Amino acid sequence: MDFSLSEEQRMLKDTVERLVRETYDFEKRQKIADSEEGFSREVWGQLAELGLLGVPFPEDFGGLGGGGIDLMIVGEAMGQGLVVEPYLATVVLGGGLVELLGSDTQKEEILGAVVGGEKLLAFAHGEPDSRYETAHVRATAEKVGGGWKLTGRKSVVLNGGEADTLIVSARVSGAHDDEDGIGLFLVGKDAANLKLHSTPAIDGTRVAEIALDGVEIAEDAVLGTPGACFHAIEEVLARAVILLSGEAVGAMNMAVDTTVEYLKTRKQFGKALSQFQVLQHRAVEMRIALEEARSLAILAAARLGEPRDVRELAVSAAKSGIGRHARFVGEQAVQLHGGIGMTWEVPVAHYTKRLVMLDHLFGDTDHHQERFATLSDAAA
Amino acid sequence: MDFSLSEEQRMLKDTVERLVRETYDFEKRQKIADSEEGFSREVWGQLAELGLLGVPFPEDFGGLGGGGIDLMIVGEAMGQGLVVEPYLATVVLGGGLVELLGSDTQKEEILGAVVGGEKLLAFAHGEPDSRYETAHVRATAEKVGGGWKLTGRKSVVLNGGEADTLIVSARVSGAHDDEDGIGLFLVGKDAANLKLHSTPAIDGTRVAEIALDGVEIAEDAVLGTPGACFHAIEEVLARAVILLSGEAVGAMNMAVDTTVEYLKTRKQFGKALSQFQVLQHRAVEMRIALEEARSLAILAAARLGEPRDVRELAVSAAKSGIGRHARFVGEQAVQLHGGIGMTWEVPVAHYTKRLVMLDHLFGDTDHHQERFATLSDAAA
Amino acid sequence: MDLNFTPEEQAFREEVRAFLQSDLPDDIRAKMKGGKRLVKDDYFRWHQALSKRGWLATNWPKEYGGPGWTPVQKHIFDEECYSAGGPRILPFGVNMVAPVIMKFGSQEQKDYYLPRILNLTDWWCQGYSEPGAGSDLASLRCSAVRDGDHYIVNGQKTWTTLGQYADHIFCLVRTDPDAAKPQQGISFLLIDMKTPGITVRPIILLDGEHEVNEVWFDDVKVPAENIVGEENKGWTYAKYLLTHERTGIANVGASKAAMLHLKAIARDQMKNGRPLIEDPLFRNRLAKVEIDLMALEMTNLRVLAEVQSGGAPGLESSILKIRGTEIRQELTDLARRALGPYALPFQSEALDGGFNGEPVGPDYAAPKAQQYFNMRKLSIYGGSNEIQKNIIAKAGLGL
Amino acid sequence: MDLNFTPEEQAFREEVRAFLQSDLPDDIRAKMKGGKRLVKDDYFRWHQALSKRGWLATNWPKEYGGPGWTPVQKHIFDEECYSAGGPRILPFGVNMVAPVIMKFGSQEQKDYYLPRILNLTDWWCQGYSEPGAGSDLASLRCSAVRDGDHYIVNGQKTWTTLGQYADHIFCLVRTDPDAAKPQQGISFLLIDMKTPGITVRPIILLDGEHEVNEVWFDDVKVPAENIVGEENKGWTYAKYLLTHERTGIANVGASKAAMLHLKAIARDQMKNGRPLIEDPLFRNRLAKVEIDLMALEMTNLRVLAEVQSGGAPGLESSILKIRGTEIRQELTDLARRALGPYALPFQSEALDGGFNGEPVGPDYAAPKAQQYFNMRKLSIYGGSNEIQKNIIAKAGLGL
Repeated sequence: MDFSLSEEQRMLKDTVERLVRETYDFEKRQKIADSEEGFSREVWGQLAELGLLGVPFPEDFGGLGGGGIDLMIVGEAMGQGLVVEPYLATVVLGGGLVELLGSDTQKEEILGAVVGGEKLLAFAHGEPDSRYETAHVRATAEKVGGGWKLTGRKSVVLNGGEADTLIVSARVSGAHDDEDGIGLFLVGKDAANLKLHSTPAIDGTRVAEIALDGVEIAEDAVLGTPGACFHAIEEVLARAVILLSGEAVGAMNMAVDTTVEYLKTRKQFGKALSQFQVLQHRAVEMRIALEEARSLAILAAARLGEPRDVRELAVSAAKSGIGRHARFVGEQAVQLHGGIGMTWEVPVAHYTKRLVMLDHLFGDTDHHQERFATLSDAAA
Repeated sequence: MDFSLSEEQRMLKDTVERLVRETYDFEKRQKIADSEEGFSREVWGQLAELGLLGVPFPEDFGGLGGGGIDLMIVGEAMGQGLVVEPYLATVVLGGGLVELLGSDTQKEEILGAVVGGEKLLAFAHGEPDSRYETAHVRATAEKVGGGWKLTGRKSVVLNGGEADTLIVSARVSGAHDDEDGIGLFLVGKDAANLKLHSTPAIDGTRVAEIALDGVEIAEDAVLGTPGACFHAIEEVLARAVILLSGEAVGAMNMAVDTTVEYLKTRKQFGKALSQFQVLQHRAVEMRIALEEARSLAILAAARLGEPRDVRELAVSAAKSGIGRHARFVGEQAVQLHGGIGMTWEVPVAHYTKRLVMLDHLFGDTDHHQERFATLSDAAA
Repeated sequence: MDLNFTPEEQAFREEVRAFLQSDLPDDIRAKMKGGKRLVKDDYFRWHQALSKRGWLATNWPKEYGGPGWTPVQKHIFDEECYSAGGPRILPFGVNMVAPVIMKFGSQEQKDYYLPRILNLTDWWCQGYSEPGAGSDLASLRCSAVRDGDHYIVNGQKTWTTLGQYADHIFCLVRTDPDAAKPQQGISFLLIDMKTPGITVRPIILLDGEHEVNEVWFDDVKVPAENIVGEENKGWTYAKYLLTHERTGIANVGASKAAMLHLKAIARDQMKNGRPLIEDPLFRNRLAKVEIDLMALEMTNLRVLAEVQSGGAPGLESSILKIRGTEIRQELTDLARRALGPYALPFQSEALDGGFNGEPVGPDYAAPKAQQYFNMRKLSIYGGSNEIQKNIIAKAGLGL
Repeated sequence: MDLNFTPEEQAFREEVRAFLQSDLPDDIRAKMKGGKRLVKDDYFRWHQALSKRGWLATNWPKEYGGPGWTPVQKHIFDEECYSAGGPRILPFGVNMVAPVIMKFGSQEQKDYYLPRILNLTDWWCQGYSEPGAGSDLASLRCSAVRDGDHYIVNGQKTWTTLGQYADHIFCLVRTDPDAAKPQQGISFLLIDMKTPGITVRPIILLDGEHEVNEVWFDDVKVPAENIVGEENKGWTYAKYLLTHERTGIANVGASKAAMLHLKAIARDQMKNGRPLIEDPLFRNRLAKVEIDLMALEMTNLRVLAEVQSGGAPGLESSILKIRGTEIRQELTDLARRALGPYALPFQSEALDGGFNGEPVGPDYAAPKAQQYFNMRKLSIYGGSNEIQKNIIAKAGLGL
């Protein structure tokens, strides 16, 4: 057993933390989140330059060949800075699917452009009534002439509005919730019969609603084997959960530190808040929640390379447990800050929003707790 | 709307509280609980003398004609003194069934003897795998010659070992969990082919396991119409929940008061415990839980006379909510007392045991929460 | 004991319902039901309807124009208003400054201000909190120095709810900086916000909304007759205001309306092919909070009955504040969670009354996450829930 | 980073399993699995088996006869012992007094006591707590007055776990009643319990069991050479003992065994015609505590790795104590609740090894409610969880 980071991982950590620290202070973050595109082309370029857009990809495609721990490291730094760059959508989800399912040509073309920072991707998978079920796909892909025709709706697509290319899931066979029968298709942002409506999310990120009214695409826009894409989807979602777990830990760490600092400086009734035992213990409980979240994040990250059952058990443990802890830390950070914690101008309010809303991505606390129970039964 | 007690209810409250205060101090209670029979014939006689064994029965049968509020009042006093007399088994359950279903002769004979303190009853209803399902009855009653033959097992029967007469539920038709098809039968404690094994319960009360290996009884030992007894059973269980709710409130009140008192007197690190803010707030949370429990007890008590749907919604709200609050108060009472709260010699430990174990009678917090959800859906 | 409402109380409920049916404007009702943003005119029209009916000042004695209701009637009124989609009655004039004026004000102040509150001529806001003095009011620093027949006010107030709509503000100001104890030397001052030197600056809350404000005073000249009661006795009046008429503090009516709305959402949302309300976990969470709400309502009614028969609520006020806010927060939390991914999109413009764009997700989704974050304030303001527990520990348990 | 055990660690695990298979007496294993009462002889035989194998003193350095294990090996050993049904190793001799003697004792004390602990000649108990000084050890009053070459000890100790089995007790005693601070003037004394004047009285816990005792000292003559280290420096040694080797404090092994047992119960119990483990509410409670236990195990392993590479656990010890006890309590709570009505019967005699009467309910039912109540102690002793939070606030967060 070994909990130490490799030399490469330590370097990665230093690199990404420095970048966030130097380019993403709170004021800048707010400006970026409020900007037209909702992210910074400049920072994205720096991420590319430092090789950070290739973290999870094989070196053949310009990547760093990183695993779960590397994703966690990147996530943690992004959580510390509340980074709103489309890393999750482009690198982890989109890039991950191309890496796992793409033809050599697709990988070369798309991953190269992703790593270079020239191409943004998004994974258009969720639907109006799919909630958190991964296999739930009602959108259809129909074979027509030399290609496919996509019809259906896609919901709450992370950075859908910013992407150059959407990876759209659509059903080629089976019932709406079968694991088999799901295909993935590359769709350009300007495709005919595609309607996209982008909105801000409450945590500062961007999401989009997408309507596909018979979008026609060529055969070379098929990713992987239509109907046999579920396992790749599950695997990139595992990576996504690991990135988010790291992000939660980073943001919780900031929320705890900020709160402890606030308690020490703020006075009430002639005493520093830090002298009130009830507030001390609350801060301690936040600190404990952070420690548990960190343990679960490491667990999931370290299990990414293991067989599916081992990996997914850790993924669901992490997503469920961290969802619970993150919400607790977020809510208490505001509570302990009092009125000032409720305002737009202080970072803690935005940490809280991100910490709570993370639970709405890729399955919430309940969803993953139930899934954990099922996976745990199967393992027994 | 009126929350005041009637003149009669105030007198009842005074009477029963005085009796408990004067005859049931902690030391005496412990002796009674540890005695051969597990209750006090002397106190039972006093309860009879004061008319308290007739609280819920019509005046025609020597009762006081009391309703839900009266049962709650009796329960609260019993909770204050941790009374282990077989009131619930004999008066509320057994007597209640006879009152609701008995023929005139049965009512006259049995209720008279119950009110006079000469006869103890028990309701043998639960079975090894019935858990908290009221309609679950696998024991069978078969018509033979001029009577019935009972076969089956009855579990965790309150005061089964102390009862002169058992009221046994057995199925005359239907599937094991049908509401229809349940009959009730009066069985003497010395009946042939009846095996009874009495044990203490962890909260100081007594329970029994009963095996019926073809117990034969005469036709006049039938209570009500065989097969049509479910609604009467549900109604006496509603009364039982009200009594227990009162009992929980009484015991919680004592646990809260004792704990507050202890915090004021006990010193640690040179300060009274009451000066530690974390302990203050914990005591406040206990006090709040008590207040909520009291509200739910009143609600259920006041709804006893209402139509079934209104009554049962309040019953399940009370049993679920109070189960949760009672456990919290019990656990925290021990925690705030520290080591001394863990010992047999102090009352608080026994309040805690009763407060926690109440949840195992007539459906626990979860059972009634689910039932409440169903009843609430139906009401919508 | 009888938990049923009397025939008179039931008749009163019908009267309230009929009024709401006819006099609550439909567009306001629709905004409330849809969780849309209210603007000043919405509040004004609703308050005007109430005022016309004589039901605006439900806590005022009859002599000043109140309806003379019992606490139970007020409870029924609250419940029906929320259930019908009536906005809350803004308390700053009618339920905050007015009782203080009635109890401690001069005859001139009563004659001048009270009718103007009742007929909506004046719109009040509250100047209590200051930066650095949240729940600890006694440490306030905003000063008023006597200069002839005026006070010169300097300093800053904050968390002034809807101060952007107000034309009057009641303030706690420090008139004696050398007082022995921080509670002493404070006065209660009525200030016209059109006076030169007053600046109102918006504070944007974490949900992006402009609900509260900072109010700055820079050599503001306030006529000396605008002081309420005696100079340096303001702390007494402030405490009176804070403890006065807190039976509405449990907010049972609002939570019951939110509970119904939440159940409607849970019936509409699907999880694993079934309505969310049939999902065992969610269903049990709903049941738990519904049971807690029933207990809260009973506790509230018991306190009301106590008040009705002449008692004064003690630690019960704090219990009702704590549990009332916890339950309300839990309801907004469950509403957010019920939405699944659709809690994320934040379409601020969809909350405006006139919005006719394309909604994202189901039509009830837009305000839910925002409301959840906004409602975090409940356990902070009005004396944080931690402070309420201190009060119960001290006053209620003698700890 | 690699969460897998090394091949060497896996081989070690197999070695421990083989030992448990062959050397843990079957009757003891059966008692543990059935939640039965252990008697002195059970502990003795188990400790003897460990002693023979050289695995009793897992924390001792090799020079004194310890096995020289890494923290990870100790963790594996703990986990396997609990999983196989091995009783806990009683810490009083081997893990409490022994480290103090090693660090602060005289050569004579080391030579005399340590081998007798290792070969089970002496059976120790702990004399720390006193009535009126629970988590606040510095306020103790039990006195030792020097009289020639003896100390005369008077006073009382309490919560002495398994003192009824012990022949030696290590005590904190006050040797200087006039010391400036309460922590000063305390000494660490080794006392033979056969010395005249010592009385052991049982304390019955709320579950009816005799697990702890009061120990009374009435003019007890203790040879002066039985003092450890210097007179009046006992507080230092006591603190060393309390902070020494706390990595086992999370009790992950015991909780993992309890988790498995709880799942077995949930598979056996029926609710509404289905196994309880399929009931959505119960199932989610199990999942929650299982996830928490995974997090705890990871945290524990991270601390162990830190210790292994030379670090010292700081606030982590307190975190492990708090979460370890909370999780253990939750597991006993769920076991009680899983039983339904069968948690009520309290058949004390059914917990004796020789019991062959008729069990009430399923065979695993008898000890469950009792264990739940007994485990309430976990959050109280060893520095209550509230005190642990004070420690983290102060030492960990600088509050």
